[in-house]
Amino acid sequence: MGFFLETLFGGLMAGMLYSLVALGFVLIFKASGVFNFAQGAMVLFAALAMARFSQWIPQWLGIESKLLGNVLAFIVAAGCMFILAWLIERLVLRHLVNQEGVTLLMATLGITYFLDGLGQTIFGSDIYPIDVGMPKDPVFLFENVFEGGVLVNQEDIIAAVIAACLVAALSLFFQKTSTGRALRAVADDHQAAQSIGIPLNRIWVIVWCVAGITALVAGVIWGSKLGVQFSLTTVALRALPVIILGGLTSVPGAIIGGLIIGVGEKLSEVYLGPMVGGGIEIWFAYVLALVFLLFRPQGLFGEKIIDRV
Amino acid sequence: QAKEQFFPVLVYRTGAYAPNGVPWANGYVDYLKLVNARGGINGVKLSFEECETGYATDKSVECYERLKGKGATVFQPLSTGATFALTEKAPIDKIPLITAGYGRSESADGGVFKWNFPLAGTYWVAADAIIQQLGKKEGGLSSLKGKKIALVYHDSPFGKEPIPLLQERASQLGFQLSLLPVTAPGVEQKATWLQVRQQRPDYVVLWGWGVMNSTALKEAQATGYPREKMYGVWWAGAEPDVKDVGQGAKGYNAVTMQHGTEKGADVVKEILSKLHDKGQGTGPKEEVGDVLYMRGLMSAMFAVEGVRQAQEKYGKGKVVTAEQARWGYENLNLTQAKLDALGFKGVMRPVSTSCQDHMGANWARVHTWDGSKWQFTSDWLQADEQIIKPMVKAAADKYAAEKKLTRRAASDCGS
Amino acid sequence: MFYRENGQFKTSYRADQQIFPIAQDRWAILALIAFAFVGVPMLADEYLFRAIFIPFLILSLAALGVNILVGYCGQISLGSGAFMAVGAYMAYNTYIRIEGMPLILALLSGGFFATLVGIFFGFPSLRVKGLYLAVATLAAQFFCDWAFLRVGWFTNNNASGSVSVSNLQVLGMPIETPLQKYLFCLAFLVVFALLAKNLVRSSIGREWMAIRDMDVAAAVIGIRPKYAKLSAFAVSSFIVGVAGALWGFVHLGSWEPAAFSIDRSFQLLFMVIIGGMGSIMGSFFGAAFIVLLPIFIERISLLVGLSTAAAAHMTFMVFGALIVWFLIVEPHGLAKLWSIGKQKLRLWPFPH
Amino acid sequence: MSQKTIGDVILDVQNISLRFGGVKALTDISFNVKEHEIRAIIGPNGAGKSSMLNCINGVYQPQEGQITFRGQHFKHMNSRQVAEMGIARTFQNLALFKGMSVIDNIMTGRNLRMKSNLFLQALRIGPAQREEEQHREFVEHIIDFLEIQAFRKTPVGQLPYGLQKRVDLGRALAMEPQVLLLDEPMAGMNLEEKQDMSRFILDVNDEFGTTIVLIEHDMGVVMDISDRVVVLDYGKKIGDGTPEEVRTNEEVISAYLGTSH
Amino acid sequence: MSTNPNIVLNVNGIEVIYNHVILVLKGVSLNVPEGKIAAILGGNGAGKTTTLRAISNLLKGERGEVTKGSIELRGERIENLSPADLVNRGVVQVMEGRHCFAHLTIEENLMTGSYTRTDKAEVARNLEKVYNYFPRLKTRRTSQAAYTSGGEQQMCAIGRALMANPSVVLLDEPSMGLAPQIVEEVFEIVKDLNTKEKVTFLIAEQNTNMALKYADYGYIMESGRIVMDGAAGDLRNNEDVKEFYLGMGGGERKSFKDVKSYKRRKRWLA
Ligand SMILES: Nc1ncnc2c1ncn2[C@@H]1O[C@H](COP(=O)(O)OP(=O)(O)OP(=O)(O)O)[C@@H](O)[C@H]1O
Ligand SMILES: Nc1ncnc2c1ncn2[C@@H]1O[C@H](COP(=O)(O)OP(=O)(O)OP(=O)(O)O)[C@@H](O)[C@H]1O
Ligand SMILES: CC(C)C[C@H](N)C(=O)O
Ligand SMILES: [Mg+2]
Ligand SMILES: [Mg+2]
Repeated sequence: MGFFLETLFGGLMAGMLYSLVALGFVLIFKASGVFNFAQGAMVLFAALAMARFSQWIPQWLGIESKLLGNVLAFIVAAGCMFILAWLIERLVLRHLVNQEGVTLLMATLGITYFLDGLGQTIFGSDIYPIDVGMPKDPVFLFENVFEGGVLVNQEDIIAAVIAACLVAALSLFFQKTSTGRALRAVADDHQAAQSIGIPLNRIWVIVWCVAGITALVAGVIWGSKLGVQFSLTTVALRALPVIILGGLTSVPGAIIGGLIIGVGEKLSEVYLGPMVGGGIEIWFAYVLALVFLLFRPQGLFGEKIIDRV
Repeated sequence: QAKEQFFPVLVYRTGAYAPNGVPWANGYVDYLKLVNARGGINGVKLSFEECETGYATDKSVECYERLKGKGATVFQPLSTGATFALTEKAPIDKIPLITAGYGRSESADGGVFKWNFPLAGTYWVAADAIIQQLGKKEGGLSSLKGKKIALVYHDSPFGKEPIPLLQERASQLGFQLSLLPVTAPGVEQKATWLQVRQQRPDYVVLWGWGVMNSTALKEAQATGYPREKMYGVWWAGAEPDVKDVGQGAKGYNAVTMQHGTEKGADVVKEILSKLHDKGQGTGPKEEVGDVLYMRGLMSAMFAVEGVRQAQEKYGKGKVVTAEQARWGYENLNLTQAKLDALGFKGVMRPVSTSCQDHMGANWARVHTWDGSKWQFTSDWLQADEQIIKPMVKAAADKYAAEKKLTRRAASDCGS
Repeated sequence: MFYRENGQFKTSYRADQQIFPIAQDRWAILALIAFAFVGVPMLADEYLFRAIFIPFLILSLAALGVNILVGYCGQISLGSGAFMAVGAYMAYNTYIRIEGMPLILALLSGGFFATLVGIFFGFPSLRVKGLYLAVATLAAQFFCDWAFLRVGWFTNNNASGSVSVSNLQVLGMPIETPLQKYLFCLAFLVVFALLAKNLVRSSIGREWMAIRDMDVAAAVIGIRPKYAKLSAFAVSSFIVGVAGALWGFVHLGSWEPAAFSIDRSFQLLFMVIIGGMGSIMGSFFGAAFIVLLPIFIERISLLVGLSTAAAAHMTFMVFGALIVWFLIVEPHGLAKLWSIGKQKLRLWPFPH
Repeated sequence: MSQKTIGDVILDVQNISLRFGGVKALTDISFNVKEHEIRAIIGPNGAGKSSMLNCINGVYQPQEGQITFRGQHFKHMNSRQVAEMGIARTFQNLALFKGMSVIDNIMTGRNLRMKSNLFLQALRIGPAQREEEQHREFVEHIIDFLEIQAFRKTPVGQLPYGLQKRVDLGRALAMEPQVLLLDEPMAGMNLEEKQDMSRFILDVNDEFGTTIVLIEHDMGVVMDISDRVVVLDYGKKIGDGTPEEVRTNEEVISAYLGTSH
Repeated sequence: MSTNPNIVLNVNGIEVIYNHVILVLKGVSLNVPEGKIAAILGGNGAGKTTTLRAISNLLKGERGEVTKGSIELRGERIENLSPADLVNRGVVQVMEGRHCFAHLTIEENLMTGSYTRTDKAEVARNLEKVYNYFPRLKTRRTSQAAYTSGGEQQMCAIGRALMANPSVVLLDEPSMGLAPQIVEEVFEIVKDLNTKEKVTFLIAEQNTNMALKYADYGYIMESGRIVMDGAAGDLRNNEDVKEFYLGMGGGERKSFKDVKSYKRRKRWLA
């Protein structure tokens, strides 16, 4: 029982971490109809910027305080993401107004390659630490109830709290502001949105910038967990079943999806895995998402897919 | 034709495995440079060219084809996947492959794998060395009986390679082996470590590469599994695997391919003075002598010494062909004296190959991360030939049967 | 001035329904095929064959298959890698388990099993659409990756989970040298391209496209979505499976599941998009773009004296930028760009 | 004008009700269509006209009621069945296959009649080739009929709106239907084009004896060419009869026609 | 016309090419005076929509570009402004084929129309106004636009444009798919806005009858060229226009049933 709880909890926490990456996808998809293949590359790029600047800035400025160094690095990295968003709008999106989803998807693939090259050129391709003082050692709960207690990870809890805050803020943004409504309009129909005066250019810079900052947050958390290096881009693959299960257009869906996938895959690996030789969690996540989709083809919270004649 | 002996260098300096690929490549290239600085192989200068594979098999094949055309002496793909693919091509092209410390374990059998040279150790050697070390810890191999050992491995041919040996050992010694695969690249291991926590194995053997290693250590820390009880393969025992974990990895052990971090070795000093001090070195000076750097260095040394050996037969001071070089690798005889002269004193033990034995050595040591550097913590360990030899032979025979190959005749060995 | 269809009057519908209704095109294509069979072997060296042409041909074939599913039928698939793997592993098993199995039959049987798997994973497409469908095909991808590593039978119980084949021959002729391999793959590609082209311009092809463009309307005119989608999955995975078998047998010789990983699936999808969805020709353009261009850029970067790592990074950046640039020039892919080019040529020298 | 003979009831809609959540799109609608007639459905926007066609077509499944076609009763229809029985349809919002050329779009209308299997098609030998040619010939007639020869090979997405409507009609005609459902075929056309379109419809009706169900907002057209008219308002039927009867029906005037008509 | 000093919109000899190869407008010139209603008439494919798109700068998304000529708004060249800039200058287009935001509700659709307006009270007033014009929309305010009928979507598209408080409206086929009553209402609304709020209109319309009844000036377009223009009243009395656009050639209106053969349209250009 203690172990079951532990697995459950571990799954929930892992799920929260996926959600963090998933959020970036959802944001861009919801607000512009673009499936952003570059999300993983953005997470890496942001994390690299953070990791490197937190090392460089104290060197350049001779700052002693780790906190200050980290804060400055975060600001500079956020700045990078903003510039990136701006450039992407200028050089890519603006020229692809009103094109189909796949075309835009492909463009983001181009961006992925570019970022991968650029990131490694500027920041190097070694493995770099991000140290924002996350506690690494485990704590044990209910030690008196279960033998060995239930292990939880403080780092995960912090990450989960941050993810939850982000989601709350973003949901409010989408539901309550007129910009949020405009973003959804853009996703539906670029041209019509333009025709009533929604400035696509500005909107896209905003969205990509917000997505960039989400990527940065995800990058910092994942980076402090794993170390910053190229493989960070693959966490995007882990986020895929999450967004699909939750619904491509739903911010809360990203969280719920994350939790379901996280719990599902951990339980399956731990309880079913040994029977078939293990290593099943990754495909199990997809199968799980698929099962949900068979009941709700648009994901749990996604907007209904409209086909009308 | 060529005046220079050409060495192709397949490297990965970008992508997911770059942190591990770069130091190896630096060591490899630095050694070739060093040989030139020393005057070449009996006066024959070396030339080399890198090709970026990104640790991808198809890129490796492309690089192989590209550099092959330039008169390659020997290839070292530094990837098990690429080794598999190139193993099929090398015999046709008549180019030897050195896979020092990786590749198919059965390719140690030169009777079947004429062109493969897993010099100085295969994965079965590594696995056996680890078991022996565990035995020592427990006070004798027989005390392993009833113990639980978990293998946390990269879910790929590389990771699966040690399983047959470990199973063999498990049935022989009576320990319980549990297999925990980690899907590549290995950034998500929570479930794996929850299982470790549940099973509470006495030891964890870590068979990873790249980000999987540091992630495993971090998860071990997060689930409170003692790092002292973890033993990695030699691709999981270098600086990039632990430095980012720092204190969290303290106590973690890894088997080594003989050498560890060798900042004090003669050859390292020589490289620093002859290359890096003159600004001709490859990569950062501080990393010279690191584990993977040394691995690259050693691999390059093998490549060069085989050619030197071949020159003995085919003409000193001449450029040898790949086919001739193969003979050199098959007849390597790196005695301790020779190694010391090359600057590898204290770094490794003799290696000598033969027609049957393409591995040439089966020694290993264990080193342990003390939070800031690797330190040897074991004596020399020798893999048990009694166990490995028959396994190699059986596996090689199976391969030959599948491929409808016949074992090389004794006469073939001389040539 | 020379590229005109004026004056070429079609006197029958058959004439108008030819693959290349314009005579110049027909000649150009015939010349190209002749060149591929005769000219290239005289000019190319081993490197070109083994590192460039053979992978290019096989991946073109795979892209062709993916194009049928994604480009023609509009079902986004990220499982092509898995279908390739099924093709390769099942061809391997038929090849080694059945004594005296002819090579070509073994390869086709790989395609056949890929078809079965393809249809199975195609079932969700009856309910799930668009990007959401990608999850079903991804499930196929990861499941197959896993199964080929885990189930010993597929690899003939090889401990490491990798398999290899050798001594290939067709009707007593060995497929050993690069040239033989090249011609072998080329023959496969030409035949499959022709068959595929026939399919897409027949009623079944129109059904696929109808489903892609507007499935409700398609249903109303009597097209059965189930049949159309599953047949697209079947045909597509057959071709992709054969390509996978060729990739394993002819190109690699020995492989592990990583040779058909998710990256391969993405790569194929991207070939189709950049080449041109719903265009047979586009599959070739796409494969050329994605296979050849990076190698080309890398070699140029090396030539200008960049270090290996810098050259690799530069390759990434230039390649990424080129993708974006081409999309901006023509969002519908290289094939469209090509046809617009031809249209301009037709108008030349009098614009409009 | 040839004297046309209106036959028996071919399509009978009985007590159809259709709801979407709270929205009652159709409430208890009954009407019938006789063989060879031109039957118009009119009504204000959102009255449920298109929904009615969608029910007949099997796109929507009404909660209540049944539809009888040639004596067969259906609780709800399945699109494929409907097509096989010979009911074709055009769409209000253009549901063409955008990526395909005009020819291919119209050829899809023939698909139901194409019999050769996948292998024959792949090889394109004998029967498959012949079949393709025969149907192509038929389609070329339709293309001539609709005067869109010049656009044969243009992707329909690039055609102006009015021509797309014609292609839509062409696709439906290619099915050689017994009953043709037209949803606002003349929206977005100018007078001259409407005259042409009316002519097409009358010709189809005359020459092939096709029964036509027509939704249209242009009262000139409806009153001139239809034999009988159903009027819907807010999902309810408020009138049914000859154009003359409908035109003078008070309820219809106030709900739909307005005073100036 | 050129004598009128208050030209809001001046299109001068524009040429438009789609996809780099398809030449659609071959030198179109027209101008719209302040506070008037101008109509562009013409058959399918004449280029009406293209002209409007060129003015409102929505061509780019269709891969079209203006290759020659100039477009001026109150004397300012606007070819390089973004559609959003134009909306800020008061120019709004109602696109052909509705283009409602499918996933947004009717009310949300309308509200996005006021994206450029900041005054909340004004927005609320506009919303009320639109609902007054189209009561049908009010009853459907909470349904997703995709699930409303064709006519409802058309009303929504028009209403959405009005939410921006425009001074120039480009209307592309406003009557399409609307019930006759509503068509009339729409034109009444146009007239209303025109007289009361001095909104200038440029309307592309197939319903020639209606258009000429409400417009001040008309352009007739054919194959990418303007072939005839004149005051609405003059056009109404022109014999060709009567015959081909109003269906009253030779006096009486002809029944649709009696059109014997397809018309061979008289081409103004050979
Ligand atoms: N996106 C496009 N790509 C290529 N050609 C186009 C495109 N849009 C329009 N055209 C072409 O431009 C010409 C004019 O089209 P336009 O839509 O302007 O006509 P229209 O007068 O608005 O017709 P309708 O009354 O049918 O709406 C047509 O021949 C059409 O084929
Ligand atoms: N799939 C659906 N989901 C929800 N509501 C729907 C759906 N389809 C139609 N409706 C509603 O049903 C009513 C009738 O719609 P329908 O399209 O049949 O009207 P119509 O008579 O064709 O009008 P128009 O002349 O404007 O095209 C409308 O209010 C519409 O919003
Ligand atoms: C460096 C390596 C050869 C180790 C690697 N994991 C492999 O076997 O592919
Ligand atoms: Mg309708
Ligand atoms: Mg138009």
